[in-house]
Amino acid sequence: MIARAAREIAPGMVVNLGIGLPTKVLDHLAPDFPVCLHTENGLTGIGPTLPYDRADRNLIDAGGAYVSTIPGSAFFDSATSFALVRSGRLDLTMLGAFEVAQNGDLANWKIPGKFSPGVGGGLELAQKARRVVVVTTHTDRAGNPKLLAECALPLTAARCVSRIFTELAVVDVTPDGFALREIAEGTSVAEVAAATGARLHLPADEIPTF
Amino acid sequence: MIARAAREIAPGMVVNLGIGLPTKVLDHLAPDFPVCLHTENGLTGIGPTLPYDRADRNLIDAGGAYVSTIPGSAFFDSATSFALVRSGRLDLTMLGAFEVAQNGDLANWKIPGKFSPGVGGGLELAQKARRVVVVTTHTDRAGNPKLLAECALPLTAARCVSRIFTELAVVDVTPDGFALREIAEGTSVAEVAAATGARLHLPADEIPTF
Amino acid sequence: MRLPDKTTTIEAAVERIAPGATIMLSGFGVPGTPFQLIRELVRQGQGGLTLIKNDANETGMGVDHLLASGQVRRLITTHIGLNARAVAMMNAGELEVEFCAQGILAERIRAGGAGLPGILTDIGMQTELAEGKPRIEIGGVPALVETALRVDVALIHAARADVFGNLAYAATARNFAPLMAMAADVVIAEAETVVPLGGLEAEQVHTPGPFVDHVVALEALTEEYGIVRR
Amino acid sequence: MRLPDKTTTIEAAVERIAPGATIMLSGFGVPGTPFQLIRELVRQGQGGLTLIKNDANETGMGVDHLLASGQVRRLITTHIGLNARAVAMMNAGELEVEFCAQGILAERIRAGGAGLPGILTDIGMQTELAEGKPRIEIGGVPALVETALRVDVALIHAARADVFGNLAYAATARNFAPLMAMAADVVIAEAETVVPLGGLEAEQVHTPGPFVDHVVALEALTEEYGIVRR
Repeated sequence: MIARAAREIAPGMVVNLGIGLPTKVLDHLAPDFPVCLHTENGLTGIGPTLPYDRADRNLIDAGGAYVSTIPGSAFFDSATSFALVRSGRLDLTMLGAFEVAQNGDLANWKIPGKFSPGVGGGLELAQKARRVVVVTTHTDRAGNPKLLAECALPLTAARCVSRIFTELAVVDVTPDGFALREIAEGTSVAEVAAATGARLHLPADEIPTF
Repeated sequence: MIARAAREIAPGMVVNLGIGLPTKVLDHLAPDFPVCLHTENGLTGIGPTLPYDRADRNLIDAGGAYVSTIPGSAFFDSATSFALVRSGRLDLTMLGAFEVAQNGDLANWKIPGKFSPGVGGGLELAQKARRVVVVTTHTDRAGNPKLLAECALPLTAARCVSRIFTELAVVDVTPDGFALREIAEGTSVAEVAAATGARLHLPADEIPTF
Repeated sequence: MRLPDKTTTIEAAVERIAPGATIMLSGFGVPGTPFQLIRELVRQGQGGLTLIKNDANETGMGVDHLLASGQVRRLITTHIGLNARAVAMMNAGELEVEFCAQGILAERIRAGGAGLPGILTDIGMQTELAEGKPRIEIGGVPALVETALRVDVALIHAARADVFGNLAYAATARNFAPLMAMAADVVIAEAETVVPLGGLEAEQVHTPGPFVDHVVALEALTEEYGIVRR
Repeated sequence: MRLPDKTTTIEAAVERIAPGATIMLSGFGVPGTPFQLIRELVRQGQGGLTLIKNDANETGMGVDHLLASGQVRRLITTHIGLNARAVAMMNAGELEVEFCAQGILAERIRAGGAGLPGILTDIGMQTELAEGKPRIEIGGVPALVETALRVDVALIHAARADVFGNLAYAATARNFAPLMAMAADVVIAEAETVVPLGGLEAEQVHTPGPFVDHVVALEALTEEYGIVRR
């Protein structure tokens, strides 16, 4: 799933990888792939993650990982960082999710009564990146679907998600709802449909695998 | 008048000197006087004006004069420059004037039908500096008073001027209107009053000269 | 002309903070957090504080000391997920927490620093964070009105300062510092290195000196400033 | 990961400008004005333009060439007092001019660059510049609503650029450049020196590369960039 999600990044893009699963996409980008990674705490041109003994105490990403710079990196303040996001200079963001609705609504910041550590920068990433894709497990730990007819949890942003990468499938959000685009090798359409909490449109042709 | 106006600057102040007469105040500050001069095109810590053959083509003040830096100068963009002005970090500005009213209204940017080159940065200086003083001739070229009961010209800012320095006098704007504070050596109170277009309150004691 | 010297001791600087003050603190996680100024504020003990900071640091670090000592009444922040005490105090009603989208927090602070009364934005309009906030139309499109944030005191960590208060930040330790350093009536900067006038190049200053009131030189960095192993 | 190269020729960059485009131009007087980009725009001849620039330069320089060639329909600016042609064209009704307080022009541009629809301010509220502008109350205090400015193209002069579009400005040539370089759909930077990736230090970048679309290396500076004797 992570390797497949990494192929979503086109050459030349400016990309923000959210905390959690999306961060792992970094490991699947070739060293000379032309891309600019952005972290909302104030850096464009993120380089490889460093081990503790080589880390710079002043150089982290938004998830707190010790990262590095590459030739052409730039540092800036938090206002400039989100100016970049809100003004349309962020081509793509990959985010985690608690729930995604078939209209593209995303919930990924709060579970009332259980988990409400705050919203961080995710709200603006979700609402303003030119393209928002979700990288998530297809179901939660209890086995409940995360792809739903509508979100029950408080929204992060409405109608923002274009595509979802899970361990089972690649699913697009279309005007008609969820559409299955690709399926993981060894997975059946029935399994994906069963793990999805809303109607899943199937392609007319054979479904590619990843 | 210029030398007297220069004494208005207290040690440690951040000061903006407007284009024209106020700029000349610079020449009356001692080399080691502790003051930070600001120019709205993006510099704090203005140093001496330079002759053309020693000028830096990229280093001007808002009036277009070739200036220099001093140890501790900083450059910044136009938004930051006016953030400094609007957020109360500018202790004092000295501005020119077409008209000043006895309530402190200032008109110094437009003469309808004759002169309307634009407002520049003067409007924010007048409205937001902690203290606004005017350095001007007491009358215009035709001999008409510039200190008036009320302004006829379009305002730059209302009720902003605290004090006026002219070649004849130092006049304060008080809740009761203009008050004569000091008088130029060799000038009579009657001359000042005659050149002033509004009631001029006189001090009870002897009037100091400058 | 010469520029005045604003260096002082950490004790004298932090004594400018009154009980009940509103305070901004720079930093995103460890980088940029003014740990020494926070320690001194804990030592002096001013209570009833309202803090504005991106996060609540981690348990046992930075802002957490102020929470543990009971000096904080209210926190305006974006995310406190790494501080279990902050979450527990919030859930127990012992700490009032206002969450704000990170970039909107940055803009509200910047507006306070720019002498603007608020900002207009469409961020979070479709979420519960917009509840109760006024809306206007601009060019026929709805926008939220969010108030500017301006406080009594900003506590700022800088990599380098000159004695006039020009500041420069290291790497991602910059984050909220240049914004907060504009948005307080009293700005106190602690700096890892304090240089004489002329020691910072005019083009490389991140916060111009006129915004800063007091400069405190850090003698040595405590372990809080270091690499955090998780 | 490596960062992409955005260098191009001045001809190809300026060809991105369509007739009738809205264009921001950096500069305050001579410092920061993109004279070569302006020259190429005069050569290519796109007309019906709306320009946003602090000033109109001086007669015979910079923006004045675009006024002389009749390419400009409208100008949003703060002050045109050094350009007699601009004043004459305005008075003759040949050029539509909108004046804006300088810091408010800066903030309106910044808002456009920050993805905000407008700003709230009390500047000019007591003057004729506020006429016709909407007012709201914020915290019981009246404020003007001023719309954000965002344009099709920004033409920026930088002292140094790397090939990815990170920009650094010299001295007071910075002025409006970092703001305008955020506020356009297409940002074209001319640079006195273009360096390879890594040639600008990450902490000393004034405009981060992601905001910039095209980088043009200036071969030599024309006399317009020099000291002006008056």
